Amino acid sequence: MKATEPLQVIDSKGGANGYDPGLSEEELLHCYRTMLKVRVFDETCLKLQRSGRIGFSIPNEGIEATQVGAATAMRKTDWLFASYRDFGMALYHGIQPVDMMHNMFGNAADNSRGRQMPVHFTFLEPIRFVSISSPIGTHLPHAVGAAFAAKRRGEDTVAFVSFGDGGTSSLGFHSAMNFAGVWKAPVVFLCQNNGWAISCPSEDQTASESYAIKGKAYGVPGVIVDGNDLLAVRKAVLEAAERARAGGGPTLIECKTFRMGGHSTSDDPTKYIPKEVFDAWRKKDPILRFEKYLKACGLWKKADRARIEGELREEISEAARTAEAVGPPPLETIFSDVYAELPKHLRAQGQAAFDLARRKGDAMAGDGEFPL
Amino acid sequence: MKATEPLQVIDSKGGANGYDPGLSEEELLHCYRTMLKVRVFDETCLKLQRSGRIGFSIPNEGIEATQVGAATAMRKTDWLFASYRDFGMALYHGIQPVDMMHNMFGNAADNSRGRQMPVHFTFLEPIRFVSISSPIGTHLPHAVGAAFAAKRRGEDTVAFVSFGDGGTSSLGFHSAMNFAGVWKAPVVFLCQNNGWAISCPSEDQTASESYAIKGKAYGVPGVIVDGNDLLAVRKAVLEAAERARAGGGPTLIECKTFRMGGHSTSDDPTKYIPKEVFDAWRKKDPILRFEKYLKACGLWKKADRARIEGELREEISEAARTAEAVGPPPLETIFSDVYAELPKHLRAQGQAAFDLARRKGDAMAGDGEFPL
Amino acid sequence: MSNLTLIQAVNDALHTTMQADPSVHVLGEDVGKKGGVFLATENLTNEFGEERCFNTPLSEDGIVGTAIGMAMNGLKPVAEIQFQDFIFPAFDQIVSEAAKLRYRSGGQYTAPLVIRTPYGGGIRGGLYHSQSGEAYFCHTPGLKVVIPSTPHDAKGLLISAIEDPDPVLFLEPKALYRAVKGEVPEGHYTVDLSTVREVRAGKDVTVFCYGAMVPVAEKAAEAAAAQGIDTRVIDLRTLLPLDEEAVLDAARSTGRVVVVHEAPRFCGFGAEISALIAEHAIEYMEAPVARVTGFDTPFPNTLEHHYLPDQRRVLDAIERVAHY
Amino acid sequence: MSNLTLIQAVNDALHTTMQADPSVHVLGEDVGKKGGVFLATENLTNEFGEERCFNTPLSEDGIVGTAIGMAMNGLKPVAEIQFQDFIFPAFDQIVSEAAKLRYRSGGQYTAPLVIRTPYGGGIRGGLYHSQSGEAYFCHTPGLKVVIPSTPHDAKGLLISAIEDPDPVLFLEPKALYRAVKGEVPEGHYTVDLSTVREVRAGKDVTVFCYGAMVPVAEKAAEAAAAQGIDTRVIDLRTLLPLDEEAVLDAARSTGRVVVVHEAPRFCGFGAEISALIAEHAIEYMEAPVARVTGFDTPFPNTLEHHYLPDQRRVLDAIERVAHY
Ligand SMILES: Cc1ncc(C[n+]2csc(CCOP(=O)(O)OP(=O)(O)O)c2C)c(N)n1
Ligand SMILES: Cc1ncc(C[n+]2csc(CCOP(=O)(O)OP(=O)(O)O)c2C)c(N)n1
Ligand SMILES: [Mg+2]
Ligand SMILES: [Mg+2]
Repeated sequence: MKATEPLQVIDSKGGANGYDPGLSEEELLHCYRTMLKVRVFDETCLKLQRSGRIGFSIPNEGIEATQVGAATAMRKTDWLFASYRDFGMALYHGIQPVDMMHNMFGNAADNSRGRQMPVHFTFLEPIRFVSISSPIGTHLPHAVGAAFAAKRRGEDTVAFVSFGDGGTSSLGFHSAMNFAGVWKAPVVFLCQNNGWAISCPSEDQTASESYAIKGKAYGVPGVIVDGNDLLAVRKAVLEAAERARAGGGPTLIECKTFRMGGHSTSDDPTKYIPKEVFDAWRKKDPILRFEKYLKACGLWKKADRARIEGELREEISEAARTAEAVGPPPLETIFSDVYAELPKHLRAQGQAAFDLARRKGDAMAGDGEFPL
Repeated sequence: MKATEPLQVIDSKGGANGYDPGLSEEELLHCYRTMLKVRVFDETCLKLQRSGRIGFSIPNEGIEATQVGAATAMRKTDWLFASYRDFGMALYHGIQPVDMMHNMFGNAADNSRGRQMPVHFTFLEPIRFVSISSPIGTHLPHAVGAAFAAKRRGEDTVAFVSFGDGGTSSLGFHSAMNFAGVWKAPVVFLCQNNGWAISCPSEDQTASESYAIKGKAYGVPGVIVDGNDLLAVRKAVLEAAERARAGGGPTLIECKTFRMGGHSTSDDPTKYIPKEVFDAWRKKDPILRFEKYLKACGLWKKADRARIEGELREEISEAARTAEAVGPPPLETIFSDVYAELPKHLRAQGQAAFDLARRKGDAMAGDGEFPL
Repeated sequence: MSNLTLIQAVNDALHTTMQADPSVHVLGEDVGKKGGVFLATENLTNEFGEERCFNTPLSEDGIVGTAIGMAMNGLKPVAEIQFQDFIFPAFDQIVSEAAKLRYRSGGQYTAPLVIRTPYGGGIRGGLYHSQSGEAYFCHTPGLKVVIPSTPHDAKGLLISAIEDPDPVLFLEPKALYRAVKGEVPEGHYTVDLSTVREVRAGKDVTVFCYGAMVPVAEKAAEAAAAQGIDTRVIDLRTLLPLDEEAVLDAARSTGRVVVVHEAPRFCGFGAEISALIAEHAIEYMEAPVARVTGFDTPFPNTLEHHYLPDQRRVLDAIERVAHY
Repeated sequence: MSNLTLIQAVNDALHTTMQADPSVHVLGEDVGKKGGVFLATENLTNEFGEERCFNTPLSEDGIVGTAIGMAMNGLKPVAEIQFQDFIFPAFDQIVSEAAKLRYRSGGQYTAPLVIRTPYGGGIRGGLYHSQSGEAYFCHTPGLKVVIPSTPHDAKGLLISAIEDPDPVLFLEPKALYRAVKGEVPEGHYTVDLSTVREVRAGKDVTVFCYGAMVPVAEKAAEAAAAQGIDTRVIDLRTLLPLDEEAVLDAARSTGRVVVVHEAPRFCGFGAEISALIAEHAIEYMEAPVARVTGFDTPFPNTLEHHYLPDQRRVLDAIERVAHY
């Protein structure tokens, strides 16, 4: 890939190069708090996973500014088609850690009723955080369709869709970008380029100069942003969202960043990423970068971080305890929500499962380990 | 789409702007004759279809230079993954009209054994003209894989793959271009941009500036060529092929042209293409354009065309008569070639079909009409 | 009432729902000005504008994928796939997304779209314009699969499909598009999904069939009647969810069964019918459960009339099970 | 002989064929340095170089599509799809291209590739890391579908698949990857495609199964034995082309049959087994043909142990058909 200079706002001293993000003090602090919340949620999940209390989790360390910067450009009436590595966007918009923890534990209170793996959230309120799908790229055309529908109704709603560098090779990327271009659909394509798709580096993924340039194939403007710079992300995403709302069509935004952890709790990245790469990116930590900006604005005192982290640790541990205490979903959740109405054959299958449990005792849970 | 100036060689007076195509007189005349052969083959098929002797055909009028110009850059050892609107490439390399007619009639002598629709040719000799598939775009990744295999063996073979403007929206285009870019595979992507995918114009297909620019998404250089200018097509394709042979990787070539007929014999293009468009393109006839060049080279006398067409009409009518006289494929061809060896269950099904025919008489052919 | 062909009935259903409900949108390759390659969408663009009935890029993945998004956000998309043979690029969207969205989101998000597509042989279309892929989809919980065989059902079932809260794959037997004509009520009416249709009563043998095999089975049943075999013909018409009770009742009523479809035999839809009977009605069976199907090969061109079950083959099976 | 897990046996088969035949190439997501997410391709890049075992872009369509081209041009590609749940973007390439190339070209072009992919539940993978999609592929003439259940078979069948002249889908039961260990001969050997394996002899009931359901069926058979029901267990192992005679012989030998798989029941592979019996061996049946399968729903996460057939459910079915 070419070393294109990405859009940057926050400089090494915490200055914003004259950019006014248009965020209140409260909002700026909310950004900061949300980034820390992502990190604490992550830490907590890692511990829960390592101690066998949940099965799986996805690390976000290093990506927080990409998530939160983008979230600041979204309205509650917008649609968010996120990937599994985006939950900072949900947290920014007020989705509660405990509701996320219900999913991590796959319990009866989970919106997905324990059907999905951990980190596959679904929320309708306070923002339409669309049920996450594991197959890579399939959600991109959904965003285009939802945006098309909004436009047809004359709403100024925008559909945001987030995916990784690997996701650009998927079929959904090709179809979605192409349809969005032709329809001038109000979509913002957020490519979270963290340089790796599990163990595959960008050289294995594409020979293009950048990910943003892929927009050329579809008549969709492309922008490259420093994904560790919260304000740069906000700037680019807000501009794209405003253009989309005004009927100007879609934009592809490539946020250059790096995940400091493994692909998931089942992955050991040191097997395929050189140590130097980690070291280099550690210096670009997005939270420290934003702290500098807050400091320059007079909004940050050193003590704040420890205090906020303390509060968050408490909140999120409490969320985990609450979720863990909720039991598994009841047996009938296997059979419901397949269709709007339960068809006869599913009623019969469910009945048979109940009968058997009564006659022969319950099924026993295995101890499957997740490798990915 | 932007009105980008395409690569042109032959000017309005038949000059070549100093370009030396490196083709002998004999080869130049062979180009001319092949273009006429395509047109005569087409005419003949149209008549056969209209009189109910074959079921279906695909018109090529207007596209002849794209096909034949590209064919001049191919070696017999190369691979050609063609579309249904490319058979001029086959004719240029010596594939016999009668062998094509066997397919048009779906008879016992057809290489596909009457299994495929008309215009779905398959040839191994004298050039690897790979069995045509109806699904759009699926053959593009095959070309990349074949090219990869050739490269792995250290051959300087090139895989040529031809497809339409509509084909660029297919999944195969995205995968193939991306893999070819990453692997620097020796592939030449020939996009025959005739402006329409059945009734869908390019505005419905993509918002990109051109089709060639789609290469940017994959790090694959793109070229736009006047597809009605045989020498321009040759120049671009030969350069791409030479670069590929030398290890320089793939190229995407967009040939701008127009089909003067319907999408197929089942289609009436006047329903969706304005008459003025036809009139404008009629003036750009690729055969007349090449005649001018031949004239300027002193290779063409007016009488030639009528004489050659006369010869070709005779040859191709004779081919049609020959093919029509061959009977349908035998019943066992339904069951063979599913696997290398006939599995037991297919042997049993075939046996049952024979038995039934013996006991109850033969099945009756319907009169299905093809709509597409 | 008007006397319509099956494809006119499809067009009528689209017309009727588009008129009644502004959220209904039709999209697909060539569905606009041209009206679709079979003319199922003829005149819809004229009448309802390019915003309600429009061409898409050549990508079935995109057609279905964007239609899912539209359905999530309040529209009623009716996507056309030009031939069922070309639906496979959209297989992931159908199987992984449309069919599973309600389940995985606990009902928070749903995808009530309709995918219409012509299927089956009889037009000399060879491998890629003749396939019957219903079994690929019927193994997919969350999806509904519907196949009409008469103009009346085509309109009524399609309206039901469009009004259904779940994703429906609507397979149209292209061989019947213009081959059958029948009375079709004007305006709005529905035919319930998940009910079978008794085409012909009979007490000796039951033939289960659907789509273009229905008239074939009917003719075979008539020929059997001439030999004194009284044959019941059941048009399954909604394959998923199947009215299993109706199937088992019919099977039990005659104790002799023939299942007919165009698709290959192995793991075809007919296997499920046989399996249901083997599981729930075997004690009623007085003969083997026969299947008359396409062969386990790709679809040939010149010899398609040998490949497709015809009256001859169905009659032979009826005779076999009747005289077993 | 070495004592290997199933996944080690897969790795051994790849290693053995790559060593013997320079045309064998392994490709897929993360198969290079990382050795695949399950480590099936561990060390192959180290040993044979990046040109023989390499990562691809994240596109299953591209993986299978380019592998077809490689196979057409003399290589022996072994493509890994990371999870069977993610094979659907390649469905068109598999069903429309790999399976039909020989037929449509009259044998002029062929695509002898192998697609390996882990399938099935038991790892808390929810909807998209647990599916058993074999039935989708078994309805596709031109393809072969193979599922091993022991380390010995995994190696021998995979070597056969790689040497086969036709495209083979090789589904690996991920729940057994490390759960079973067994003796595996060193070096080259093959297990014929299209033969079944008798896991256990028995004369009262026959259980047909494959993949991760084999040990479940075995345990249920042992439990049945304790009640005096002598149960024969057949591992089908090559689903397409199926050794139908062996299936029918086994069914006839006991007159009582249970079919077990993880996939949903409706139009699942089990239906074909039932249908074969209903068509060719119904007169031998002394009880209904029972199916024990996943439910007709997407695959759940927390409750997967209820979804997956277990010893309890299989035993219950054995008892039912034995005492019918
Ligand atoms: C269609 C599909 N193929 C493969 C996978 C397995 N898989 C899960 S995540 C992943 C890598 C994704 O990389 P990227 O898009 O860059 O996102 P990141 O995880 O880096 O944020 C892969 C291959 C999948 N989920 N879906
Ligand atoms: C996957 C797929 N979808 C739809 C079709 C039906 N179809 C056949 S040709 C065609 C248009 C192709 O247009 P283009 O690629 O521009 O090629 P042209 O015919 O103009 O040469 C369509 C939609 C198909 N064959 N395959
Ligand atoms: Mg990534
Ligand atoms: Mg075109």
